[in-house]
Amino acid sequence: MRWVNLHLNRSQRILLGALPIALLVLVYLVMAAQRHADNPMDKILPLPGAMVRAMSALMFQADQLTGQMVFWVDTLASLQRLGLGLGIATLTALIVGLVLGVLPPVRATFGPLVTGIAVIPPIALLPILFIALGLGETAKVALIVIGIAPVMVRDIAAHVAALPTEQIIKAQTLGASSWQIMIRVALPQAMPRLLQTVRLALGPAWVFLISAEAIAADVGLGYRIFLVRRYLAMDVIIPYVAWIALLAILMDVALTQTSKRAFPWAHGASH
Amino acid sequence: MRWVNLHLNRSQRILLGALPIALLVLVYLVMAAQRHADNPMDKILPLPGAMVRAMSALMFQADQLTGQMVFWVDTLASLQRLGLGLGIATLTALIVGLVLGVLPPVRATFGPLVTGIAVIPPIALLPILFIALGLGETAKVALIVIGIAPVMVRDIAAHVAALPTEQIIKAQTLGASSWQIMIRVALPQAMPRLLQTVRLALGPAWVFLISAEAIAADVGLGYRIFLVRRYLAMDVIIPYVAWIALLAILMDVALTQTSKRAFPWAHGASH
Amino acid sequence: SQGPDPKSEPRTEFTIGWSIYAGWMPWPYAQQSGIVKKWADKYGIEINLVQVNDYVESVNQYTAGKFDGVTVTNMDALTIPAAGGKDTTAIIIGDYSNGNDGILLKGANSLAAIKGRQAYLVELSVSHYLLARGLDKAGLKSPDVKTINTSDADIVAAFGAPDVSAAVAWNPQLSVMKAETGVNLVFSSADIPGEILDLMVVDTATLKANPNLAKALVGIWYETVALMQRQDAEGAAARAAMAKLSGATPEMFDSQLATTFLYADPQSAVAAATSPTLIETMTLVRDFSFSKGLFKGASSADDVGIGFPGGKTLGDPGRVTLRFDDSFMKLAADGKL
Amino acid sequence: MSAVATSIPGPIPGPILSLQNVWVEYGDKIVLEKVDLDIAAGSFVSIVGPSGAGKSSLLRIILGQERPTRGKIELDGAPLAPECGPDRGVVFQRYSVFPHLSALDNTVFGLECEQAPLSARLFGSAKRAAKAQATEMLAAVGLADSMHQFPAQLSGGMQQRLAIAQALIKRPRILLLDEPFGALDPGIRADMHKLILSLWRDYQLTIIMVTHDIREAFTLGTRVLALDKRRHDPHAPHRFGATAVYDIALRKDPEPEPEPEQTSQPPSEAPPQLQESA
Amino acid sequence: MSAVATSIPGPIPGPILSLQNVWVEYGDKIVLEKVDLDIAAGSFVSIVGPSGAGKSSLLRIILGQERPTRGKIELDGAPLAPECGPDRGVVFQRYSVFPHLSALDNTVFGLECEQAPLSARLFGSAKRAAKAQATEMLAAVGLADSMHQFPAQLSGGMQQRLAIAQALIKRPRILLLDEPFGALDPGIRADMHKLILSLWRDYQLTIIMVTHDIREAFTLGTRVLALDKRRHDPHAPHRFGATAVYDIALRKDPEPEPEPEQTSQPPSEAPPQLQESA
Ligand SMILES: Nc1ncnc2c1ncn2[C@@H]1O[C@H](COP(=O)(O)OP(=O)(O)OP(=O)(O)O)[C@@H](O)[C@H]1O
Ligand SMILES: Nc1ncnc2c1ncn2[C@@H]1O[C@H](COP(=O)(O)OP(=O)(O)OP(=O)(O)O)[C@@H](O)[C@H]1O
Ligand SMILES: [Mg+2]
Ligand SMILES: [Mg+2]
Repeated sequence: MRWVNLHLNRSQRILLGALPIALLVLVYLVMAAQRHADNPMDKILPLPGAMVRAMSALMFQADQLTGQMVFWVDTLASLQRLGLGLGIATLTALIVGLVLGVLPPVRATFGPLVTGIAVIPPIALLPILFIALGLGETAKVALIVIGIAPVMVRDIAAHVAALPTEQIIKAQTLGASSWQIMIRVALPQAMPRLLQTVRLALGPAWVFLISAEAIAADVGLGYRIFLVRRYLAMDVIIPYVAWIALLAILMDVALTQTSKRAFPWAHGASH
Repeated sequence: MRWVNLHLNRSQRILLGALPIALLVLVYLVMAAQRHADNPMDKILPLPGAMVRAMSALMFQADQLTGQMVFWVDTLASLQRLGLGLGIATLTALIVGLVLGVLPPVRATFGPLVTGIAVIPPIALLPILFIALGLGETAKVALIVIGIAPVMVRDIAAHVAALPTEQIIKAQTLGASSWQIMIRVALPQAMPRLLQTVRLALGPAWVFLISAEAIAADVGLGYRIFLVRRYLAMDVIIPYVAWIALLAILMDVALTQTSKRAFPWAHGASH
Repeated sequence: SQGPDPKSEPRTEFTIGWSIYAGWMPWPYAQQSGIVKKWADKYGIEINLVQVNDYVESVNQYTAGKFDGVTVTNMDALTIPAAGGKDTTAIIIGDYSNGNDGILLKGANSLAAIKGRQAYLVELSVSHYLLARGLDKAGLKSPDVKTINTSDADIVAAFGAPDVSAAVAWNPQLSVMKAETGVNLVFSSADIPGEILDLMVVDTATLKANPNLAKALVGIWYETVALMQRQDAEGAAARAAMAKLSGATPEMFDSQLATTFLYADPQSAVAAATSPTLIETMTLVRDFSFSKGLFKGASSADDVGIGFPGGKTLGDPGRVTLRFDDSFMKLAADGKL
Repeated sequence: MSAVATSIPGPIPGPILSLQNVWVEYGDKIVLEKVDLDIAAGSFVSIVGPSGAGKSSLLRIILGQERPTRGKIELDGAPLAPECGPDRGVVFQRYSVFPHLSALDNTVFGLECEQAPLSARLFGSAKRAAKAQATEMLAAVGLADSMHQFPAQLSGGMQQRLAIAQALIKRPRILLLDEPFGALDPGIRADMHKLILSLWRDYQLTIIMVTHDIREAFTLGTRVLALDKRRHDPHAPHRFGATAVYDIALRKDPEPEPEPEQTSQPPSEAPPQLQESA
Repeated sequence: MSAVATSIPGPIPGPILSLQNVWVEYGDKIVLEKVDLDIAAGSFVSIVGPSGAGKSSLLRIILGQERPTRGKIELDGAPLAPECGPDRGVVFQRYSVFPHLSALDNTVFGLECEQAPLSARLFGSAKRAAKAQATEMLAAVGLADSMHQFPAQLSGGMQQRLAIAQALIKRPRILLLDEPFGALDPGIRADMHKLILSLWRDYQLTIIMVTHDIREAFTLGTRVLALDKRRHDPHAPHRFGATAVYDIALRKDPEPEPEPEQTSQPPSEAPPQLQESA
């Protein structure tokens, strides 16, 4: 059977998907063990035991000063920022992307601006961001939004602009105005793409969140990572990163499922 | 006439596109003038004169020790890294994305891994990255690649997987093997999307380049920005960022044009 | 990368990491002006100086074994490599911060006013240490101030934000922040002289196997420092070049040097290394570090041992991982290089 | 524009649509050459012609989707706006319906746009009324059982019928049909013929229909137009375009038409397709 | 598999394709119900039936694109692999060609895949030969003038003809055609009939063709199959599927077939479509 036709069932997929990840973990363990054989104090590739110890302290023991369980407080703070940032970026992408994609004059006017914003690395202009937004939560959320929204806007705009001309023509013959085309033809068809775009933006969103928390923060997963980087505490960094990856993958799966449920027409096999 | 039908000609588009950017520049100038009226020594929003002075020193005066013009050396170094990073990422996206998109078993095996890599923020693992790859050019290029390639791979894979089933079936009835479907059906149709993906990745690529140069470099646009940031030399930072934006926009335009020239079938109005 | 300990074998090629700081700028200048090559040739070795823009990363890379030596402060030498089990020897005490680190407040003139404010600083760094010492001297306790970890690259811009009113920073950032209107320097390292030391450290095993590396480094250092101390055109040119390398103007660089106490001649450096105040300083530093949890998994501050010239130790003598070695500076003082 | 508003009793005099010296070119390929055409209000024009002659292109320019390279098009005596509106309905050759709407929603869409300019959605009784109307139309095209399915779940012919229902429910003044019944079996096709004729009569529609079925063209049309090339250069086939080589008016129910008039072409030069199939 | 290799002189005895108790369901909708069918090698089977009956679904399962929900399909006596290969060619109902290849490249594609397993591209004389063959095929479907255009630049009928050329050049043992000539004018359609019949005879192809043109079904086919529902529940229309209600064998040129046999259905119950158009 040709490989293109080899469609696997759920359990086969899970099994196969776990394989390379398990392999990677194994490679890590071997390398870590090797390094510890050379230098029992090695900090760079900590052994699982060290990670468990370090993490259980952060997860289950309250901090003396604040009385909080550091790990959960960090997670909550970061998820809040990420959620806000992703939410605002998604809404922006949908609205701006739709308008840019459907209306050529608006696209002509703001397309170049959006491109410009998309390619300007926001971390290079932090000083201006700070005087405009201060150093609080706003600035962190804004950094995420500025970091990911332009790419998302451009993606949605391109997707909407690529809708078959026939559909736009057809809608007009059915009496639809530009506005009606936007909300009834373009918007629903942009939704599955929007979810896909959010999925692709998850990685960058975490990057910007962590960057924002590295700049100035007193709580958050990124804060902790950059703080303990000072003494190369990889036994904290690696579990934190794994946790971030897990959270992100859960979001990814949730987005995929949502898309399949909510927009069956976009996923059904066509023929 | 409905706005959906208002297709503008080239010069109208350029005019309209320049408008908001000119407005933004104006707003900047007004705010800078205001701040300087309050505090003539203000460093955060420098006036154009100061920027021209600072930049001309970097652009036209050779460094005494090295005999190089800093600005151009920075540009060259950064472009080299960016080019390498983008090139490797693009190639990876094409090959891996194609294989993942066309062959379900491979997708099942490596899809989760790619998702995992895509959502892990590479800047959180910088110590490991630099330890594994050293502090030379490799690590910087690798950061760009790790930063952008997974998103690109996923985008291409999704695009290829969404090719109409009929095409894959048709190719098989014409005797194509999985391999032949990959190179003759999926590859050429992935190319326009690839260029679009590269366009969208330009912004993140610059972010990762600058992050890499901020940490370990002695030349480069990002290095310079982070070097002079210690002195809040916005008169250097803003022109540098503007220069980055200009370079990125030129690349963006070049990619769009390339796509239109090389893949007319993907851009021609269908009916 | 760490094979069966190549560090204990004699080698001819070495990599030293450095990062931008007023007291460390002689290193890249020495490289550019050929002083490094001159001394390396003399000892038949090769020395690559590698700039790392991010200070912490330079120390991390040293800890990870990518560098044979690195420029570092006494506190970070203790908390990063030494606490991580990497046996490290400080062969040069280059200077101490004599005002290069400071606490800044907006709209207040005394350190006591910091109470209840949020202080922006690089946590767990010498800034944090300086703040702790300042609070101590002002009779305040650490919960009186809430610290916000701020990256050193962004602290200048952060301090420009309206809602930020207290910060701890080092130069060159400090001088830029101080220049803003309404900003006061309320405490600085000049108030705790000799406690924040800037060092050149190398891997102890590498040092044992390759004493020539240390000799060359010490030779380079004192020749370059002597050059930059000269009050003539050549000295000015050297300082101007260093200024440029650090991204500053000559004036700014000179003002940074003014708050740096350089142990310009090896004699004074040896004296500093052998003085009992070094042990006192290191006691303060290690107690602070331990209290902040920087000695991972250690049950007491004594778990990380520190060795001093003349065989004196602080903490567990069986677990000495940070050593102050004055022998090479002495060679320079005696003109035996 | 509401369909009801245009249902003036009795035909409107004078040509509703007039093409004068219209040319359509793609690059250096001439597709339509010097097309002159007056279409009377209330007429049912069948267009036949070989594949690739430019029938769909002609519909596209009448629809306003594309502009002719040269020439003038007038609608009700005024130059045609280069955009399409609810006065002209269309069924494309390659059946295109909205993939994200169920068959019912696809059909209701036109009513919603008309009645709810802002939300483009109806509620309450208006919604029920619109749904009832759409359901009726879907039943008329034989899709009563598949109302709630998405287009991807419909067969080719069912999608085609959905596109017809979608266009008919608006009762546009001018209806452009590009091989609307091509994918339908003879039984359903006959039902469709009845449906379209009754709508045409009841609402005084003007219909322009492309078809490959000559019998259909003559049964339904009040006028049959054959598009083909007049001249042909075997070395540069793209240098000559098609035009109306035959134009036959037929007597039909709704209004008596003038005697069949023919273009200048003598019958012996009729395109072989016409002869073969008529 | 090469077309030349399969051109064994004389028909292959026994059914080339055999469907036994085949059901096709989408969710709880039954489309095909208990289809039993033996198709002899070298036969030309026309399938007719109302829109939505399941004709395309039947072709899809024979093609291997989809699996039947129940039942067995055998090809040459062996269970059909659930994937399609070069032994079965297809022209889809909704003409699908590769949008990124010119008409010529679309046609050459099948030859390239066969002759260059690794690069899927031909060079030198092999390329010239393949191009010549493709050009000939394109000329046969009347696309000689449009060889270098992309599908998006072709009219609907031209794309359809391109799809036909693409499938025919491979001379597959079994050729599945889903309304292949629906978008063509009568003249070109007649040419296509001649072309397909000559290929069918010369290469002993087995052809299964869905059509809505009853005359076409009888002119071309050696056997006409009518798909429709036997039972109909007005309250749950999806609970019964279609099956072969008529199966008429015709005497034809290439090989004498047995007497026309009919299924158990009495003629009076024939679907109205059949009666109306035959
Ligand atoms: N994915 C699907 N989900 C649900 N129902 C489907 C799906 N695909 C096809 N159907 C249903 O199966 C039935 C048969 O479809 P098919 O395309 O085989 O019809 P057909 O005989 O080819 O009709 P036509 O002549 O109109 O092309 C239709 O009623 C259709 O609604
Ligand atoms: N975008 C385009 N670029 C170049 N040529 C085009 C383009 N669109 C259409 N054509 C050409 O215009 C001619 C007429 O096309 P059109 O679709 O109008 O034909 P048609 O009469 O509708 O044919 P059919 O009966 O096959 O649908 C064709 O020869 C086609 O190749
Ligand atoms: Mg057409
Ligand atoms: Mg069908």
